Amino acid sequence: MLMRDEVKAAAEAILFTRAEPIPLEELVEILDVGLLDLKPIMRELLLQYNQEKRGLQIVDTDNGYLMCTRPEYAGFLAGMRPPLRKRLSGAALETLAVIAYQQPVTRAEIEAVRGVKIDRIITMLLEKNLIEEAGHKPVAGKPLLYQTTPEFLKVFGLTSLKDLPVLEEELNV
Amino acid sequence: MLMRDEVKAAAEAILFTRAEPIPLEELVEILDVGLLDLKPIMRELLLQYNQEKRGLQIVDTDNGYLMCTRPEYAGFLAGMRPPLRKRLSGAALETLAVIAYQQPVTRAEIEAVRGVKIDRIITMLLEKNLIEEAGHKPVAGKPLLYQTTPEFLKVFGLTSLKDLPVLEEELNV
Amino acid sequence: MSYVVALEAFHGPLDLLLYLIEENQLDIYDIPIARITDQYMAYLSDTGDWDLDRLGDFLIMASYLMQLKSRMLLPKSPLESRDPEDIGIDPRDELVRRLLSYKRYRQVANYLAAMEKGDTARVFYRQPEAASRQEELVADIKSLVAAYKSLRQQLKHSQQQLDIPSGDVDVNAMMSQLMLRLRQNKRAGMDFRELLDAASNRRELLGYFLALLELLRQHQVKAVQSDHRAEIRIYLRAGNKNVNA
Repeated sequence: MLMRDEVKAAAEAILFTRAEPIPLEELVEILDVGLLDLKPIMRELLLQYNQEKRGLQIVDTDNGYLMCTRPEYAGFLAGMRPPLRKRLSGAALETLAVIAYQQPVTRAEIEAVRGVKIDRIITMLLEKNLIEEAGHKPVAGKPLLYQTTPEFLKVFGLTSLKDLPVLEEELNV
Repeated sequence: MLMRDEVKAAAEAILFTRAEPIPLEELVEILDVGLLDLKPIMRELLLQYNQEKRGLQIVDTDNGYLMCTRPEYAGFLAGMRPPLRKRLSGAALETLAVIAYQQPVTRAEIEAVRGVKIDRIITMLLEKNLIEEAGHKPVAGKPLLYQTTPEFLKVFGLTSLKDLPVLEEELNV
Repeated sequence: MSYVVALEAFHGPLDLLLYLIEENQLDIYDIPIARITDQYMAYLSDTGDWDLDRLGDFLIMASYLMQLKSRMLLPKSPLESRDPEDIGIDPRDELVRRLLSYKRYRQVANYLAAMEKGDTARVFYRQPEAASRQEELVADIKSLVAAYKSLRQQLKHSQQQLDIPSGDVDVNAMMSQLMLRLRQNKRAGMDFRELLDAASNRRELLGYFLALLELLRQHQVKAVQSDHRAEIRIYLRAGNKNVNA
């Protein structure tokens, strides 16, 4: 059985290593502690990270805890990224935008908005792990549904889908 | 110009983002502060990390500062690494061992130690980015030299080559 | 030998030799070459068909061992002293050195394996953010939102223009409409293009075209083109019984 401080330290190590949000339930499993024991420890760790003036933070996202840098220091970090940076094409960005705001959404629904076939773009977005399959829509033909991934949040610097800006006007077309 | 606390926070964010050791000189450049100003700030950051009982540490390696987990928590982290990585064969590990201790080293020198041809293993290790070419040995035939990569340190949980255990006995037969 | 381990299990000839030495609890500094050579050869002859590349490495060691064995059998030259300081001339020295060196690295390999698995205390680096460091995706939320907004705008416009008609297109009604328009300017007739402009969607377009073909077939109208690049003009046919109706 781990001491309270050890649990906190181990949780910190786990959050550091993992570049994606990690659900509380998974932490419970890895650390082999009770959920009720872990919750206050995590609260303490979060406070510790988020009170002080430091370069890192721990965010409690929909998908779990995520250790990441504070936005204030983005400027320094952008400069040291590896040189081979790829931008998404306009077509890919549009497709991703539709998926982000309308998820889960079928290929046909995206094509209806964009007015073009998007087979290749869907494949590319799946390969880049920006979107993933999200089951089948219960309509004729049972088309596949797509949704964005945690990787999508990471690439766009969001901590959760709630961070997506609310559109000025929800269009009622 | 950044405040002292901001420099420290930014350095922390940089160490976090960079999954490899980062030299002091590079930090100086990214943060745009003087070397003499940065040194005590880094010392403070290291103290802060390394005094407290926590899951992370900052190590001052030959190649620069490295933020990594504390060895005590290896048990929790071993299980949650990406499953994609295939375990290295015994033959591959032996080859890596020779390269790690004798680098830079030629293929023939490794073959002499292991007593087997290693063409395929060298190719595989190069592909996995565990070793890299390190110029040519200035002898007849100018054979290629090989050395380990930062990825090698990462995979085996070493902060620098100095972490490799000292070989039991230096042989004088 | 009590049991045999397949040759494939060994990483190379030195691995096999070390195994034989350990199995027989031999002193690595005083290897009975004749015995070890025989055992080594037995392993090789037990081996079925496998990778010739690898077998080659084992055969090289076999010939080395045979040579060593024959050298051991030769009587010592009288010049050789029995002084223990001179053990450096033992023909086995080279083999011992290689075995010990290899053994060290085999131990390191085991250490590395344990480190990789996380069985020993080790540090962990942070996982790289992107799947591959070589190709990092950069994007910002502003461009994503902008893309979505402009799409919605486009959609709004295009939906206004391309409202899909609910009912079927009535070709008969279109024939009547066409006749009406042609009667209104019977001398001048009308351009084929004007006809197309009247359509507000593809189905209507098709309807007008079918209506025109039908009217042509019924000889109610005629289509005239002065040359192949000129506009096609459509006129009411003279003598059409409805002309002056």
